[in-house]
Amino acid sequence: MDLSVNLGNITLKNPFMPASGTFGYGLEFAEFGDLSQLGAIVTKGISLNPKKGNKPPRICEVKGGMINSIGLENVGIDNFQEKLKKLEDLNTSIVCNFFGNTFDEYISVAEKLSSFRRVDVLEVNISCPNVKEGGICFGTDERMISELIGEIRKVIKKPLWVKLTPNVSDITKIAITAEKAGADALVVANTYTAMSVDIASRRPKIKNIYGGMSGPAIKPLSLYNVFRCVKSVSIPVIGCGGITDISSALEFLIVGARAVQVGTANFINPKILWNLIDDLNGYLSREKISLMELIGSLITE
Amino acid sequence: MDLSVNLGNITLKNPFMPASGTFGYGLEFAEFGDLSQLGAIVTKGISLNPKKGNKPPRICEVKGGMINSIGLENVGIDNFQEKLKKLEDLNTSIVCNFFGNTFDEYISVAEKLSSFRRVDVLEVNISCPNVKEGGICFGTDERMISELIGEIRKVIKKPLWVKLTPNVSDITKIAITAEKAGADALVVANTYTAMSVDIASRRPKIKNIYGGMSGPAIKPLSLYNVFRCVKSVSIPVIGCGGITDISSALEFLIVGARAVQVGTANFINPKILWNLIDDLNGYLSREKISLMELIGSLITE
Amino acid sequence: MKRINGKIIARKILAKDIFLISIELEEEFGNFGPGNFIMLGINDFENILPRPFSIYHAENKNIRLIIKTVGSVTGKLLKCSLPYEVSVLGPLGNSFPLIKGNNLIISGGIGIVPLFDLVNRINVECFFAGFRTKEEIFLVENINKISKIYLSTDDGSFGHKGFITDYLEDYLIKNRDRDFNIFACGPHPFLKKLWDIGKRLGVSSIFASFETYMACGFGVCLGCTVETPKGFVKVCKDGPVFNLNDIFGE
Amino acid sequence: MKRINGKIIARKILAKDIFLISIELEEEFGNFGPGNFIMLGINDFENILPRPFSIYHAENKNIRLIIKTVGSVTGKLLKCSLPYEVSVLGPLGNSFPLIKGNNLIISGGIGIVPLFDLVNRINVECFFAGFRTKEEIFLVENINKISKIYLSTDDGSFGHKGFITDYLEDYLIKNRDRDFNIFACGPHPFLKKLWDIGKRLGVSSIFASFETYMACGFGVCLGCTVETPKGFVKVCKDGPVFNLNDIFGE
Ligand SMILES: Cc1cc2nc3c(=O)[nH]c(=O)nc-3n(C[C@H](O)[C@H](O)[C@H](O)COP(=O)(O)OP(=O)(O)OC[C@H]3O[C@@H](n4cnc5c(N)ncnc54)[C@H](O)[C@@H]3O)c2cc1C
Ligand SMILES: Cc1cc2nc3c(=O)[nH]c(=O)nc-3n(C[C@H](O)[C@H](O)[C@H](O)COP(=O)(O)OP(=O)(O)OC[C@H]3O[C@@H](n4cnc5c(N)ncnc54)[C@H](O)[C@@H]3O)c2cc1C
Ligand SMILES: Cc1cc2nc3c(=O)[nH]c(=O)nc-3n(C[C@H](O)[C@H](O)[C@H](O)COP(=O)(O)O)c2cc1C
Ligand SMILES: Cc1cc2nc3c(=O)[nH]c(=O)nc-3n(C[C@H](O)[C@H](O)[C@H](O)COP(=O)(O)O)c2cc1C
Ligand code: FES
Ligand code: FES
Repeated sequence: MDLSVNLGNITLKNPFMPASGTFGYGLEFAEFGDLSQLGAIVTKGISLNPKKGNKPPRICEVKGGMINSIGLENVGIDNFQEKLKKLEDLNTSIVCNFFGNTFDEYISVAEKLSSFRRVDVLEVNISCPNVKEGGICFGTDERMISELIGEIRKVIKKPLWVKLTPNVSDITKIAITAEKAGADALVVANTYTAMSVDIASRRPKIKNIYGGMSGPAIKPLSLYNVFRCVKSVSIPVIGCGGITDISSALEFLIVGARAVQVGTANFINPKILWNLIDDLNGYLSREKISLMELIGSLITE
Repeated sequence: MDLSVNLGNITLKNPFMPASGTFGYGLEFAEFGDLSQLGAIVTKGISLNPKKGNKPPRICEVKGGMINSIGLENVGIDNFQEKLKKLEDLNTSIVCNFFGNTFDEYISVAEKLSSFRRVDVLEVNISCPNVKEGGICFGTDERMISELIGEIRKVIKKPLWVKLTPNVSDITKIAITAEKAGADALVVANTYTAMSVDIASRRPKIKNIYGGMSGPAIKPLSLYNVFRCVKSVSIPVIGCGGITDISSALEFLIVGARAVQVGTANFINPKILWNLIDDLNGYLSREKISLMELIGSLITE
Repeated sequence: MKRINGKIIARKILAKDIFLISIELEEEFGNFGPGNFIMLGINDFENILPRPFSIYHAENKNIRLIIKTVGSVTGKLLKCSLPYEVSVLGPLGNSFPLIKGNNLIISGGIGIVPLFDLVNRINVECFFAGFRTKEEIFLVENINKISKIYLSTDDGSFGHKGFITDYLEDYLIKNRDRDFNIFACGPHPFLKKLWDIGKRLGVSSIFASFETYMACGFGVCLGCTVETPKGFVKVCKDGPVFNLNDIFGE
Repeated sequence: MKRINGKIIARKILAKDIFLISIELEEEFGNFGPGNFIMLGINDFENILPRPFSIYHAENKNIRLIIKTVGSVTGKLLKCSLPYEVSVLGPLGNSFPLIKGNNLIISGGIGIVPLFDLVNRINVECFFAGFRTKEEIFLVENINKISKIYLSTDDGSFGHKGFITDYLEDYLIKNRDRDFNIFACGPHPFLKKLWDIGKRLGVSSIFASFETYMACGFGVCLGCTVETPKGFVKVCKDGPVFNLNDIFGE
């Protein structure tokens, strides 16, 4: 079965890749399967300087999902360059998720990242507060997105994916703004802001009080966001949120996602991405349909 | 144990009431317990004229929750007046949830409802599209909310609760706007827009394509919204979203909700509201703490 | 209508994907009519909503259901280790009218369950039971003891070959001079076909039990609505038994 | 590190809220060191994340864990009907160093589990095991056979009365002229107390196994971080065994 998918200016060997922050820098999963078989590898969000992240506890489980407030801990772009070397021989695309604390930092990271030969795609995480503009989240403000994506577009030549936050009134406005500003594809979506309280101690389970919720419980929310974005833009949309098995992945493809990212499910079953490739193959041959026919095949009449 | 809670201009005998649309017009639940024991009864959303609602299928289950697109089917205000008569002898507060398709309709329903002696509180559902203004949801637009709540406030004397939609970028802005316009309390929050696809038929499981998601899966999202609203306004906040047991109800009270509404859980266990009253009594006596001490007792230091 | 906790204490496979479960309740279930159903809840966070099932048998603190595995909850009921905790809400809905006359019953597949008890309560001239294939046949032996039964499978692997609606049609044609009441349950297209036959041959009343997805089962969620020419009806409260005329008629 | 499916085939109550489970795996588990742990996954949508547990025993296709019921998953493991499907990811983390010298072991409550295997692998002078009360004591008989053991309960219902850390302190004071390695596992305040004692009496090294909430167990989620004077460390990958000096030292 041909599982390859075209995402504008890049073609992946199949539609399955990890979601940033749930797959380390890639190599940690080499024990579970051949990394070269994946559609792509998406690395942990990188910033200019190493970032310590938030104080623990940083994670907690909720029914059907988890909340995390890692605080974007990462090794910084220089150490990242070292890690990239170990991915040299992999025969799959490498997508680098990145972010900045300020407008300028975003641009610097983008420039530097795009200069690394092994980086195939830049995925910009815009769910971060703009430290210079009163901490408003970049991803909720159309003007900031437009300027940010426009400027990044100017300094890089590689494919640019924009990862949207779902915590907005109308995600299609953000999607259209990102498309106009030069995004090559959209990743829909990041986590949902959430909270959980430990009854016994009467404290938030997360030190930072709140965090981002992910996992199967949020799937119907992200699926709707993907559905709406697919209808609003003409660039490819990559679905993300709560995928744990082939049937949830199929839902995203049917509503029109060209590829999907799997996050939290990597913790539940580190072999999940390889299982999904097998299961999609099985599904397509059983149903006698090609992947291209399946994508966007939702019947709404 | 004293379970009574003061919600500004009304005091309820305990903090537990159903969420609108999940308790019929009240009487349907009389077989499961004494309705007079509940903190309040909240009725199905009422509009000026009877409303047929959306085409079936209108509901589907998702993991940890359900999606509904009932389309606000209701008997209309005149038939509702008949139904109210049957609630005459109940010794509990009656909260009437209502909505309109236009600004003027909202005002007319509010006026009429407030003239019914048996109605104690008006709860306005602002998660509806404004038919006259291009279908934008009232609840996502600060100007519309300000005008709408301000005008309703003028025509009614009874307590006015505003039920917020969580599908916005910043719920505190909406909360503050509603408070300023004259809301006596806020209900946080309504359902989360969501979608589910039947893989076999490649159709949305709901005829209307999307609907509102409710149930335990969304609890961490609503809890965070309640937490933020409590911090932003000084009127009481009533928590709603995913409560299914005493521990989830306690989470809402601890973050500062003065009372809670229980929706989907009424379908899982129609006795849930009575169980919660018993369980809260048990909890407070075991922990030797009063309800007033418990509410808002979250430690974040 | 009561909500009673209980546990599944026994399970027996009856046919392919079809099994009987016996639930021990904490309280007496009480009386019910043929066609009444219950909402069965499992304490499972993945499937939070209870599911509607016809009452196959209920006596004192025991209730029995016959279930076909079609999805998530029915799959779990087939595989769970016993005893398995459940909740039962019921009896719900209306039931088949217990009327006199020339009564015929017709069922498609699992639709035989709500009709089974009817043979004990009204005079039945003949029971038409259709199945897809031999492996899926169940319950007919018990009916055989009480009523005349006419059996078909789509593939002819047992009984007569073909659709059971066709055999009913033959019967009606042969007995054109007589008037019949028909009691039915089966998939939606099956009921539609019945309605067409009944209309063509002038059958005075066809009562059929309908299936939809439900959340509450007792009229409060407005989720189980089906559209009829006369407007929306709630399957859980106005039904599940309807006169086909009220559903498909103009 | 491998991920292997398996099923719990036996369960035995050892003490109040404490039980042993025996898991039959589809593949061989392989070698492990004392202190290594596994992530145990249950196929339950309510609790999607696997949970960390020390390896009590593993041989061929069998692995045994000793579990204390404290919350949702541990509660389900206690009550589930067997066989019960699970997944095992491991062995994970580092392990206690197998060194020579005057080795003492000290455990608080369930903390005895990761230390148990150590008595088979290094020379142990004495095993100090503390419990809250008589009903919660387990495993000590097995240790008794191999090593000298010193037992206390907080309420004196069995063994010596008081905190086990105090008895260890007495022992260290009595043997002030000798140098010890201490191996420990217990709740956070217990480990803090040990660190204070060790510092006061100049113990050269205390190795302790730590507990935190984990999502992945192998270093990719960055969720299991704890703060130390030298920065954040990942309990799953840098630990779970740390030299207390690296956690509490300046
Ligand atoms: C009054 C009544 C009596 C019944 N009596 C019996 C009986 O005696 N025995 C029996 O076996 N069954 C009976 N049923 C049917 C039974 O309720 C269903 O088979 C059961 O609810 C299926 O549950 P499940 O979790 O296994 O399936 P699910 O997993 O919930 O669903 C099965 C399939 O339907 C799809 N689906 C789910 N929701 C929707 C929706 N809203 N719209 C469209 N498609 C959807 C799913 O995607 C899936 O493919 C009765 C139903 C009614 C209404
Ligand atoms: C390396 C290692 C080895 C271990 N070995 C063993 C062993 O051999 N035997 C054993 O019994 N246990 C062992 N544990 C502990 C075990 O992992 C926990 O007891 C288990 O994960 C609890 O799961 P649960 O679902 O039952 O509890 P949960 O229901 O998840 O939680 C229990 C309590 O903790 C609270 N809580 C949950 N998340 C957080 C958070 N992020 N911050 C603060 N509070 C929170 C909950 O509110 C609840 O009150 C080990 C832990 C580690 C890290
Ligand atoms: C522990 C953890 C860390 C994450 N880190 C990042 C990150 O660095 N950058 C980013 O864009 N998204 C990050 N995410 C979000 C995921 O990439 C993904 O968008 C989200 O988890 C929803 O998908 P899921 O439901 O499949 O997990 C993180 C998620 C988790 C659970
Ligand atoms: C079937 C159904 C019908 C509903 N109808 C209404 C309604 O008429 N008006 C309203 O304000 N909210 C309505 N809601 C939303 C609930 O009142 C509640 O806000 C939501 O379900 C979240 O709470 P829960 O998770 O406890 O169900 C409805 C919800 C459901 C499930
Ligand atoms: S199932 Fe709720 S109204 Fe019929
Ligand atoms: S548990 Fe994921 S990094 Fe340690």
